[in-house]
Amino acid sequence: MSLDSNQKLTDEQQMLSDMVSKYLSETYDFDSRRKIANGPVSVAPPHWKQFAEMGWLAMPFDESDGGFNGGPKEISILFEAFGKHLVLEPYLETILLGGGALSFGPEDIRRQYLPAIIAGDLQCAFAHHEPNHTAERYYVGTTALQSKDSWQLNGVKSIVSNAPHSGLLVLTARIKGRKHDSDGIGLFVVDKNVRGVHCDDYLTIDGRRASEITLNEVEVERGALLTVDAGQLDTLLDRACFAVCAEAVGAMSALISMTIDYCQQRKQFGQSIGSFQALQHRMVDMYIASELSHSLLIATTNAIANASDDRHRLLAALKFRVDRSAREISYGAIQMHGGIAMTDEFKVGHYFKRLTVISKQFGNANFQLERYRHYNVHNNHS
Amino acid sequence: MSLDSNQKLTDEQQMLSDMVSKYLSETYDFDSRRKIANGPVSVAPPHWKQFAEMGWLAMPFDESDGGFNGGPKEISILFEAFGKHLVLEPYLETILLGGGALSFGPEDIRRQYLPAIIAGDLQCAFAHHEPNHTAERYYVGTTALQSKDSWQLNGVKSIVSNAPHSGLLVLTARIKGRKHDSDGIGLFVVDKNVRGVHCDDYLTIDGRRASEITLNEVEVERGALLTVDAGQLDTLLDRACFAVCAEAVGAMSALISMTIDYCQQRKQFGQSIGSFQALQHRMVDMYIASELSHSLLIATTNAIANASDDRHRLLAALKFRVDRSAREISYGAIQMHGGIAMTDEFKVGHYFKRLTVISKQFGNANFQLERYRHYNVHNNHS
Amino acid sequence: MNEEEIAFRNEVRQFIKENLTAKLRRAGTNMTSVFADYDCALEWHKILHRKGWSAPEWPEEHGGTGWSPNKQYIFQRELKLANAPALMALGIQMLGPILMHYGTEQQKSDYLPRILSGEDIWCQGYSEPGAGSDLASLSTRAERDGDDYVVNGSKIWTSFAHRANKIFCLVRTATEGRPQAGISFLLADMNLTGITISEITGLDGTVEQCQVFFNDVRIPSANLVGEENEGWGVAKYLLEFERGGHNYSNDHQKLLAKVRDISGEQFSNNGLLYKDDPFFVSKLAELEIDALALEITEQRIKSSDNPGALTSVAKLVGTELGQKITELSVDALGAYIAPLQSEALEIDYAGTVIGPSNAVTTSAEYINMRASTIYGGSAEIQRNIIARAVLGLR
Amino acid sequence: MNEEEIAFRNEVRQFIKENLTAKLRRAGTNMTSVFADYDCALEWHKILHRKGWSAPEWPEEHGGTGWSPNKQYIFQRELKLANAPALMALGIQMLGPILMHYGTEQQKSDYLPRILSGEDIWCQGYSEPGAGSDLASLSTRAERDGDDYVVNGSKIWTSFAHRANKIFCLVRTATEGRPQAGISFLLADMNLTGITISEITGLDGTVEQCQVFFNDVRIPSANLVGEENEGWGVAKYLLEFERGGHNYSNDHQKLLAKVRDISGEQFSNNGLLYKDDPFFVSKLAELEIDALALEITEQRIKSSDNPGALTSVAKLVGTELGQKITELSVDALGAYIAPLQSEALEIDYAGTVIGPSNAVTTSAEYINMRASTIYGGSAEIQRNIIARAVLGLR
Repeated sequence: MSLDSNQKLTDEQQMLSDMVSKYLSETYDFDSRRKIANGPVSVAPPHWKQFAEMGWLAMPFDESDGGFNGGPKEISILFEAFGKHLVLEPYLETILLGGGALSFGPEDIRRQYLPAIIAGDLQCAFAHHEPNHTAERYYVGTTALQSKDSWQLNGVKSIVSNAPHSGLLVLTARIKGRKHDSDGIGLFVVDKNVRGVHCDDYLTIDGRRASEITLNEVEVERGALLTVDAGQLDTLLDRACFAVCAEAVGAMSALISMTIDYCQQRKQFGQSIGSFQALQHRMVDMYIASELSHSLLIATTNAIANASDDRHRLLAALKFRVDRSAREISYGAIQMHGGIAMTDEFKVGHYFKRLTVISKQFGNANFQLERYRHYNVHNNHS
Repeated sequence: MSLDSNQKLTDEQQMLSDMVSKYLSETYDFDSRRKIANGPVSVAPPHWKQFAEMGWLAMPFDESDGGFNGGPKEISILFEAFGKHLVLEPYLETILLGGGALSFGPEDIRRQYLPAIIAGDLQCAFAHHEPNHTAERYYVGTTALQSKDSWQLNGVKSIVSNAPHSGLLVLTARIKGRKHDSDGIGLFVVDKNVRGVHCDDYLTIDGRRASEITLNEVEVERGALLTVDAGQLDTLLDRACFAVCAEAVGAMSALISMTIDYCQQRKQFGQSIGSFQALQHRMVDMYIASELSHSLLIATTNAIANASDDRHRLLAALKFRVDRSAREISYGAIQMHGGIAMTDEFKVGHYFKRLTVISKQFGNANFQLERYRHYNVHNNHS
Repeated sequence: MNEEEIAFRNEVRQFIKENLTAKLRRAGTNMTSVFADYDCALEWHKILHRKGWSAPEWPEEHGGTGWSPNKQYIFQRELKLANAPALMALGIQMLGPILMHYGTEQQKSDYLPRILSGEDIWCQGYSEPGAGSDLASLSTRAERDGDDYVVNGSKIWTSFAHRANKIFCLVRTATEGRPQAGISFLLADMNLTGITISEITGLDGTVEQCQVFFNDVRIPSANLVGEENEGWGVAKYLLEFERGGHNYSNDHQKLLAKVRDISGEQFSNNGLLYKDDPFFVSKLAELEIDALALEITEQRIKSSDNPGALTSVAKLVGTELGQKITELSVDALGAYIAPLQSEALEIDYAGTVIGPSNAVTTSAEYINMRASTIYGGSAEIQRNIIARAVLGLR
Repeated sequence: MNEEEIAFRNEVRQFIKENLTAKLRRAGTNMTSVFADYDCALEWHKILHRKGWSAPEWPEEHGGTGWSPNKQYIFQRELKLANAPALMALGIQMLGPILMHYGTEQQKSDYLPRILSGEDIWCQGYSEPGAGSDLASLSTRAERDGDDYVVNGSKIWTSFAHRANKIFCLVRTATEGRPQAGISFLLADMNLTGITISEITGLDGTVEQCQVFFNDVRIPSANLVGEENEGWGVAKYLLEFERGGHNYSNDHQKLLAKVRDISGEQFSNNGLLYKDDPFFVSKLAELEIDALALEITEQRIKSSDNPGALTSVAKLVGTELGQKITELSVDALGAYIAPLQSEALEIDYAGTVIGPSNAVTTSAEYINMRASTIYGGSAEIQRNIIARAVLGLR
């Protein structure tokens, strides 16, 4: 494994990085973010159109679909910055998951939806989890029954992030097999306003909006089936997993900076609390936890970019380590800030809440450990 | 669970405690101990006869066998003191395991051996573990085949502590059933010098002596079978488990005291290293780990004394916690002492080695966790 | 438990059965911090008071019960396991013992009966903005003016100041000498002119904490507890009670029961219910063993003549273990950590709940539990105390 | 790895195949600390030297190889995985770079070739009794007398002083000012009159460390490296190399391979081989993931222009992770931790081994690994350094 040649950014990547940093630093201060998060359920995050104008929404799409063909490095640049600023805009749901799934569809579907998505006019949600089964990757009890010109969808989807703002749902429904099987899962695109779709909307602890969705005899056309390829579903989920890891790395690095700053400024017993050895050593351990995650992020980015065989194993290792690091860093940051970190008006606790949500998304720690072992054995034999 | 009435020692217990303390403080300093430990394999620990004269060896036996009918409190008084002073004498092997097993035997056997054991003239070893299977409680592949007047024993026993000094072996051999079954295990008493017993003797890291033992067509009389009651085997192993927990609690408390003393005396960078906050907090965590183990020891002692239904669950919890606490406390004590703790001539490292051996004896941490769960479910249902 | 204690436990159970209404039980069930719904806490306080059980640990002469430590422990555990709402604790557990020790006869007769009955609910004006664990650095001034103290300054992390009718607070009456000197302990009505309150929304979206501002507030000098400038001693006495009063093992039992509930409904990544997942049940058993060890330690404290050392240990282990248990419950809860269900926690909520049936509190509980190692002497302060007072390190 | 690197790896493998004898391989396999059997280490040193590979990281002008950092990494890993014995490191990794930077031309030409060839084996006189991590408090005195320094005092934790023929040491040449001032860096023959050695038996029963006594030892002033009284700067430069030179991830791979071996022979309490026990394999995977993260971090260090910060991180994580891996290997080893098998670790041992076949080193390895967070800047010192130098905390 060699990193040297891959750590440098291309000129385009450097420009993207600078632009994202600049925009978010200027517009996305914590108080503005808090106003967005504390708004009513139905109010969507307001920076979406600017994201579109700056070209960010086109980033991961193929040039043939109007995109910029961005790879994992571009995704990680965007998401690390989103993590640093706790960005609420639904890039994950609309672009990576919804848009990503639509990219698997036939050309007429892509033509129909992708331009509106890239322009920031259409938002998506990805409905996959089902009640009590959020830790399994392939559990799908929702059924898709084929009749001559259509599919009928029945089932319940849980914790569908961004659904309240979405016009489109991309959802998983089982075409064949048993509920836990990896094969036989179809990805469908469904207009949220079609008959039989019922949504209960709510706020989430990380300042987003989500829905519980019931599908009751929902009829969609045959073309609504985007793919039934388990490999494509994996690609979609892996990319989302990778993106939230990058987001977490950004959030952790922000938490560490603000904790160090706070401890240097805050005085107790006549000295800055950053001079207490026990706190210093805890900050060091937080820094180490962050650097280890960061290392895995770099290697995973390169492995995905190079389509290396090792990418699955690295991604599993990354997500596992992010979970561990996020706990350690969040807990330490809150403890060292003290009471203020437990208030809604101070930013530290919001990083903690976002990181907590991320650690349960796209495979919890046990899932990743199992997956790491699977691909590790595979690698050792090859 | 109520402790008040059980924490006080009786007059006799107080006397025992004072006597043990006084004897060991006066005679069992670390340098004397080191001379015993570093001697050749065949040299037995020299304090055994004094232990006998002070009546300690008679403690756990029934009055009818010439003992004092001592219960778990007496055992814990002795073993906490043994732990504090890193006593090498084979009380566990000879009295609790060997003598305890013989107590299950018929009267003629008890008459034959127990007086010599109590007088300190005969030592025992308990041969139970078999190669590669030291973590299982009931794994016995050694076979006992009955012919008309005798048993023939065949098999291999591993890490038989104190065997080099023992005239008698008490060993487990399977009379019926499969290798992992709890039922069908016989406890046999075997003269070590009988034909077919082969011993390879060696030193152990905790200053003791042990053997690998091969049993090749060893013939013993019918009366050599002490019991085939799985409950009695459990009693034996549980008592030994309890005793090493008490020993570990004594050793941990000694480690903490010496670490605190050392940190107060030792100066670096112009101040005592005990004034560094990171070390202080680590010592606090060591102290807490020790107190939690101590609490479980008190409750387990009472539960065994009262034959409470909860005693098995408590013993499993105790041994599990002792394992965790012993690691934390040993590692901390070595780290804070620095290089000197890594030398043979300084005592700290020897506590670490003894605690390491204890944590693998009579059920490792995973075994105890499983056992805790078994009895916990049982308790919750009752 | 001896026979008398079993009979006593049955009496407590019978009382709970007859008096703890479904609504009050719900208030207990829905607790996501050390505080229950305020109105329900008051209602339950009055029910207990009618039975003479609102302050069992007080001496009998002041309206306590004279129960043995074991009985008090049984009582607290039965209440907790029955999901009774917690009472507002500051009057009973903190101010009461202080007044008994330092108060004038007038103060005792004025305040103790009203604490016992629940007529007065006290809040604590203690921490100040920017002071954190360094309590002695407080700067709220009280200047003597005739028979009054005139108080100016601000207190923060004052729990339920927006609902309480009384406040006890530490104020600076002199500036010479060490920071600990020159502090006095005062009592005040919350409706005095010049007291204003600013509510603080917590990370879970609810209000439990406040900042309290004092602007030329006149407090009668008769409301001084103990001697002027000797409030630090009073405060330290109070801290002892804050740390020693609580049995964390009761909380842990309740939290562990919730983990078991969730683990019976939620599925792990391997397709098994968490309760059948070997990893999960092992982790749970590890925490149960620590909870058991702490429970025994708390009993050692009760039966000890000199529990000081172990009291700080219990607070430290109790809070850190509570955090680990809620962390495990969130591991089983999985993605259901996300829904913000503040409304579903209200006493009169009748709608549906998202996620496992007994987990509506879990998300907020996990978040709020992070505060337990911060307030009432942070984990760092506890370790400093143990290092100094128990291990003798300097 | 690019094609050139693959070809290079194959060349290294071929060389190892042809030159690493069974006996030398055994010396590597039987290592239970950072040191291999001394005679085997020397033999292997000379074999590498003949190939020009005894100090690959040195500049080519001094006999190094000019390899890229990647190639050096590949070389070290191949050696480690083939169980080559470690060389005595102090000359190559520490004194060599110091002489190149601070040494006179005479010193360079006197010593560097002999380090390279293995003719001189150096030990380090650095720590003193009672000083521990506080290196600057050293008190071994060197007084100028004509062309000599006369040295009196004692050094401790001097690895292999009983075998080495040379020592480099820090001595006090002045007592004014800060402790760091007044220290000088001297070179000496171990056979000088007045040098005596006391061997220190380690916890594992073997001798690797010594105490060295200086009694009126006359060291020529030409053996001073750098300026008089400026040895602290030399020492700090040395520390950089001590910390930065080592790739812990190579050690971890070797340790993890042993854990896997043991887990294929030993049975868990549930009757499964450890390698099939879900708890065990999960714990192993967690450690493998940390080892992987560290391996990548070490590569970031190699490819960074300013690796200072991450170097301390790598040392801290590397040593603490090594401890965790050996702890897990002992969990699988179970009761076989007990047999003391010192003889079985000797190179010419031909008897049987107790316990799993590839675990004869495990017990001693576990014990010795506790030292890794003590020497060369303890874990506490590393955290202090990172706090100050990286996080900017004061």
